[in-house]
Amino acid sequence: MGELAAFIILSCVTLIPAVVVVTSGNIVRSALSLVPTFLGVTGLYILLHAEFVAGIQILIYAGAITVLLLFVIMLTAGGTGTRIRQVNEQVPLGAMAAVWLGFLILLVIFRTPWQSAATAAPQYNIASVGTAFLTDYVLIFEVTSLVLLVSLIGAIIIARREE
Amino acid sequence: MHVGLTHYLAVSTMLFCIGLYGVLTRRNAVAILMGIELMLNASNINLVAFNRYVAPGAVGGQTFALVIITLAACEAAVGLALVMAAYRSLETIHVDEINVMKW
Amino acid sequence: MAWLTEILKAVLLTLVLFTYLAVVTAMFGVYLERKISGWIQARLGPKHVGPQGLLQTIADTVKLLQKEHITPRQADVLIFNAAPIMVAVAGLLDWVVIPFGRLGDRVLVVRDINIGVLYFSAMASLTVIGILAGGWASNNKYALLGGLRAASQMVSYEIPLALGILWVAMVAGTLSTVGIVEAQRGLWFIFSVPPFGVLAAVTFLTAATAEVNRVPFDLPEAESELVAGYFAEYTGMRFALFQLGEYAEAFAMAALAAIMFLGGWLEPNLPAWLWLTLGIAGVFVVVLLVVSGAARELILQPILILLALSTALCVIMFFGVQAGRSPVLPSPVWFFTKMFALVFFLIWMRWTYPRLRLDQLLNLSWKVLLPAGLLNLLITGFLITVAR
Amino acid sequence: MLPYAWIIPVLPFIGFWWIIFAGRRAPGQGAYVAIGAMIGAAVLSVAAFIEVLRGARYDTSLVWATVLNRPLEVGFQVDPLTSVMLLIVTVVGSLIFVYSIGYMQGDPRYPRFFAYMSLFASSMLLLVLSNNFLSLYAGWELVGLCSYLLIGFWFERPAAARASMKAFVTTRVGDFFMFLGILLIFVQLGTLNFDGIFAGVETGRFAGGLLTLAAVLVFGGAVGKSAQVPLHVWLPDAMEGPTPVSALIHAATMVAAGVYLVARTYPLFFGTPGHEALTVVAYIGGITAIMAATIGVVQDDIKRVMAYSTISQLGYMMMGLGVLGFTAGVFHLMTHAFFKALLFLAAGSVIHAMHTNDIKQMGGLGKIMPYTYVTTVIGGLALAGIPPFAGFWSKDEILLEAYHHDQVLFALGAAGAFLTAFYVFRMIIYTFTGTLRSHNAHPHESPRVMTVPLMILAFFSTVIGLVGAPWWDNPFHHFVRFEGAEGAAFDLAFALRSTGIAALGVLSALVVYHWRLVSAASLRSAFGPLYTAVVHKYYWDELYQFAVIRPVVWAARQLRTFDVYVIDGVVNAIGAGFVGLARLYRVFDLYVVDGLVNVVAWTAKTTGGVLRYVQTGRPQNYLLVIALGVIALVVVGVIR
Repeated sequence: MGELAAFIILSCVTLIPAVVVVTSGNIVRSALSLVPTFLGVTGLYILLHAEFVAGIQILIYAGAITVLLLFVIMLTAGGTGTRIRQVNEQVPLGAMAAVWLGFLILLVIFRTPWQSAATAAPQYNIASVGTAFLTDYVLIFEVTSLVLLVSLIGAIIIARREE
Repeated sequence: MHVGLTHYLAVSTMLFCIGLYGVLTRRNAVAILMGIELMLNASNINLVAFNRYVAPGAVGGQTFALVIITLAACEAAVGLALVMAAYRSLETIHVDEINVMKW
Repeated sequence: MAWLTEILKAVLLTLVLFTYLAVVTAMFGVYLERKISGWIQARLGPKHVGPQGLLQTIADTVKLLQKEHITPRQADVLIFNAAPIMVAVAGLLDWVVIPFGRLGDRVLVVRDINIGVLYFSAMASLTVIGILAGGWASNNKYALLGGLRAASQMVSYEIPLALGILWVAMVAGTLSTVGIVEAQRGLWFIFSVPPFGVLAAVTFLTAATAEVNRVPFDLPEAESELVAGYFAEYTGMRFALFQLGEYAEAFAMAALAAIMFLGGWLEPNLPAWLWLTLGIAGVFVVVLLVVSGAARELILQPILILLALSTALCVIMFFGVQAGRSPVLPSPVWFFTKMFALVFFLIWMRWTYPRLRLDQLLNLSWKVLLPAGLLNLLITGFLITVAR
Repeated sequence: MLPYAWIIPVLPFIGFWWIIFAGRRAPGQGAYVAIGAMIGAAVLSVAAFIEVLRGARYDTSLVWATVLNRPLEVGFQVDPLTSVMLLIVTVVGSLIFVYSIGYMQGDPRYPRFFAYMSLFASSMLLLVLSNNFLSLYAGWELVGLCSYLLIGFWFERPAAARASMKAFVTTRVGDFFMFLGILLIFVQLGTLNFDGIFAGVETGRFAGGLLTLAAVLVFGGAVGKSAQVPLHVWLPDAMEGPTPVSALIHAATMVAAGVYLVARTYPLFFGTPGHEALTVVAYIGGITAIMAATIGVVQDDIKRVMAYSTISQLGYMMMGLGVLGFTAGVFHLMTHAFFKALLFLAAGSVIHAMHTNDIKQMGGLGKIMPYTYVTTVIGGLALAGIPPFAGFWSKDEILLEAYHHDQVLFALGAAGAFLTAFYVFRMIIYTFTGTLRSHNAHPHESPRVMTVPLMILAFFSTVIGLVGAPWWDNPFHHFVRFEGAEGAAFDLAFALRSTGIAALGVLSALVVYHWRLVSAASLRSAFGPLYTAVVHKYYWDELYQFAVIRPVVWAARQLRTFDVYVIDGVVNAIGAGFVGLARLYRVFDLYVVDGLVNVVAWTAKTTGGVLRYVQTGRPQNYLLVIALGVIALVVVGVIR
């Protein structure tokens, strides 16, 4: 019961600001509306007992990416871009596509019989995640770190004002 | 009734579609990035939810969620760097005005 | 109805925390700040409102509460109003994982979640959003500059901060704050794996100081350059909320430092003779000061007071250890002692050092703290693995 | 070096192009180039002359084109006549070029002057060298062009412009006849090479009236060029050109080209039955000589005096040729070239000093410009025919030939000789003796660069006649000769008589104008009607005005009206018709052709517009398509 309430609240906290994000005419507002969305997602993770992912989610998304977005918005003209038209001409088509896709996927989801395993909430601890990273998924881990490095260097090279 | 897998899937679907809508309709490149972030979050919810309900024992889902978060960070960094570069050279970050390559 | 009790508990604890924050950290913190700055600058500081000006901050708060809320023209009102709340709430949420001590067998902590320190740094990183939003929404170039500075500074200093936390987590083998404290029963982490403990502590403290925008890293609110930076346009209670969030953040950092490196609420288990020697030395110095009449020197009074306090502490400890009871004092005392010592240290730094330039700031973060922290991690991890 | 004689005309030709393109940047603003080329040509000519003296001859041709499957040849030859002409042209030309440096000093078109002069020299040399009518005609027309350009050199003066046009048109009339003659010869003999023609004439393939006609037609060209009656009117006006031009072209060389032509084609005339063509030549010459002399007596313009004297001298040459005195004519041509050039240059020097042409305003210049005075007197004596100066030998010979051939012509010649001596000394006395009559003139001796050529020419005018003197067995006669037309032997008594005639002329001039024993006015009244006729140049210009120009203008007017109303009418009618057609076609064009084109374009446009959506450069469109595709896939999946 309480779980359901929390789930509903968190879903609203997630989805309503998300709508604001994609519809607001003020780019800064939509960027700031990302924060509650991410926090709501974090809450969902916590409901799913994935605390570590939740922490990382806040740290990376709310703490880093949002700040980065705001930063770029303010460094570019978007910082004052409240007057500019923010949507292009394919709004109706896009809306239709999104709605239909959502509808169909939901249809598929609800028609699919999920064999859901043990409902007993498992206790994940960070150690197991780390172990998984360094044993089963070590390759993925390494590749990801490599990608991270590459993107770091690339971002610096691209954004750097060449004299 | 208690919360099941489908609930999470539904939420993630909606989030995904919202993000898709944003990606399809926004002119501002940064806004498009936001939409992409939303979609990635939706996928993360899926992963973690599947991990929780389908394979409670393993942590593969969370692992992949973490990997995706990392990649999202990379994507944001590179994308925003590109946006900055484009803005510096074209004075705009609206993707429908960045059309130098069309003619 | 378990979830109902949960919610009630949450509300209650929030109230408690908030009052604690408002009264202790903000008000007392401001009072301390002004007093100590006064002493350092050979002034008296607040003196008239209440005994030794203790009620000064309350009076200020009342004044702030009465003040009008000015919203600049063409400011984004919603964001403008939301920003201080975000900052304050972030500062408030930091305290969720801070254990104050233990009574009997239960720890005085709001929640002991298994990702405590991670959660802490995540919450700390939330503050920057509020600051950036406020700086932008003020529609004021100084505020915007302050916000941008704050953003860059915080984003770049989160990494050394996280490195310091990681070091502790690695040594302790857990992320939960309670676990960390428990892991220091034998030896405080600042002394473990010498000298890397000290190095980690220094890294963490520096990063923390930068994270809470205090001197020498207070570029975002540099009064002389940006007339108070991102909250230049805020008045009244919103201004107070910013201050509150800032002080809460600062105190939380001090508290976390105390927990991670100084053993939190644990009391130092030193032999009695050492306590005695320390106490005698303290008494000797105090007597010397009084006899030499230097006590009348204004500048020496804080030192005198501190000496007296610590001497008293030592004496109490001596008798307690003699009496053979352990712990001698309730653990919160120790926690607050350590925390306020660190707070004093922060304030002391603030009124001692000049401000850095922005490039120096970023260089320090990326070229000194980051490599230092990484090496620290590597070597320490190697040593631990070898020792095992 | 005779095979290389073609270099002689080429040198001044190169000089011409060099000056035209380099302009004032050429050495000496073009003067040195022209003089260098000319002197080079002179040296080559001397060499050629010497070789010819040694008895060498040269003649070559190459096929230039084939007309009516008859080869049309061009080429050059070197024989005594040619070499003499080369010598005259190059030597006199060089001297005049040098003189021009001083005379044309400071002229705005200084380089162009030398360019034209070089072109003239080269074309004159081409004329002289050519061994056939074709290239000769080319050179002929080229010298005509140069004379036109140089007479109108100061085209700012309307008089000069008009004079140049007059000269060109008048000579063109003669050239027209000449061209007809050449065509006739070509049709008859199928060749234009002189040798071929002469052979044809000797073998009699070409004889009778047609031959006479051809000869007379060719002589028409000579009449035009050499200003013989009735086409002499252009030469006096040609004096509007710069004096060196008058000296070179209108005294020494070009006008002599007519005489040269007759001499060159002498067999043509000689072969005519009873030499009738030569008779025509002789009479034309005689009439020209006496008439020009009479006009010369009353002229006050110093250069016009010279011009008429030139005309009359040319008449003498023609007469000499006509009376079978081939050598005499050519001899007089040579001597005349020298002393007439001398006189012209002297006159130019006087004009240079006085800035006027009117001898009535001059006087007493003898003391001021002694070199000019002395040289002029020498030239005058040569012209008058006083031994031992050049003119005496040649003119005496002509008179002798005339005496032996036809008494009438001799009478004309004798009178002409008397008048020549009279008017030349009248001019000299007016110019150089007495006192200066003009008050606003400040005369001065001309610079060395002008006086030195004068002295050289004076020297030549003194001694050149001796090559035709009876001593040393009369070398010139053995050099330039024509079988069948050998000159009569020298006759001392006759020589004394002709000298007497000349001396009488000089004496009477002194009597009338120097000692003033008889006043000019009384003479005028004595010859009343004749005087008026003479003053009006026998009304030649008026005659042409009435007989040619007026009718031509009238005809032109009529033709213009015809043109305007008939031809233009027709043209406009045709134009209107076509405009109408075009209107019709325009409709077709507009609705059919353009229609098709537009249809094609429209199709391309619409298809392009449709296909454009396949590749808008916008990622979001692509993403939308992807999303729709996913939807489609999901639909398919759901349905199945």
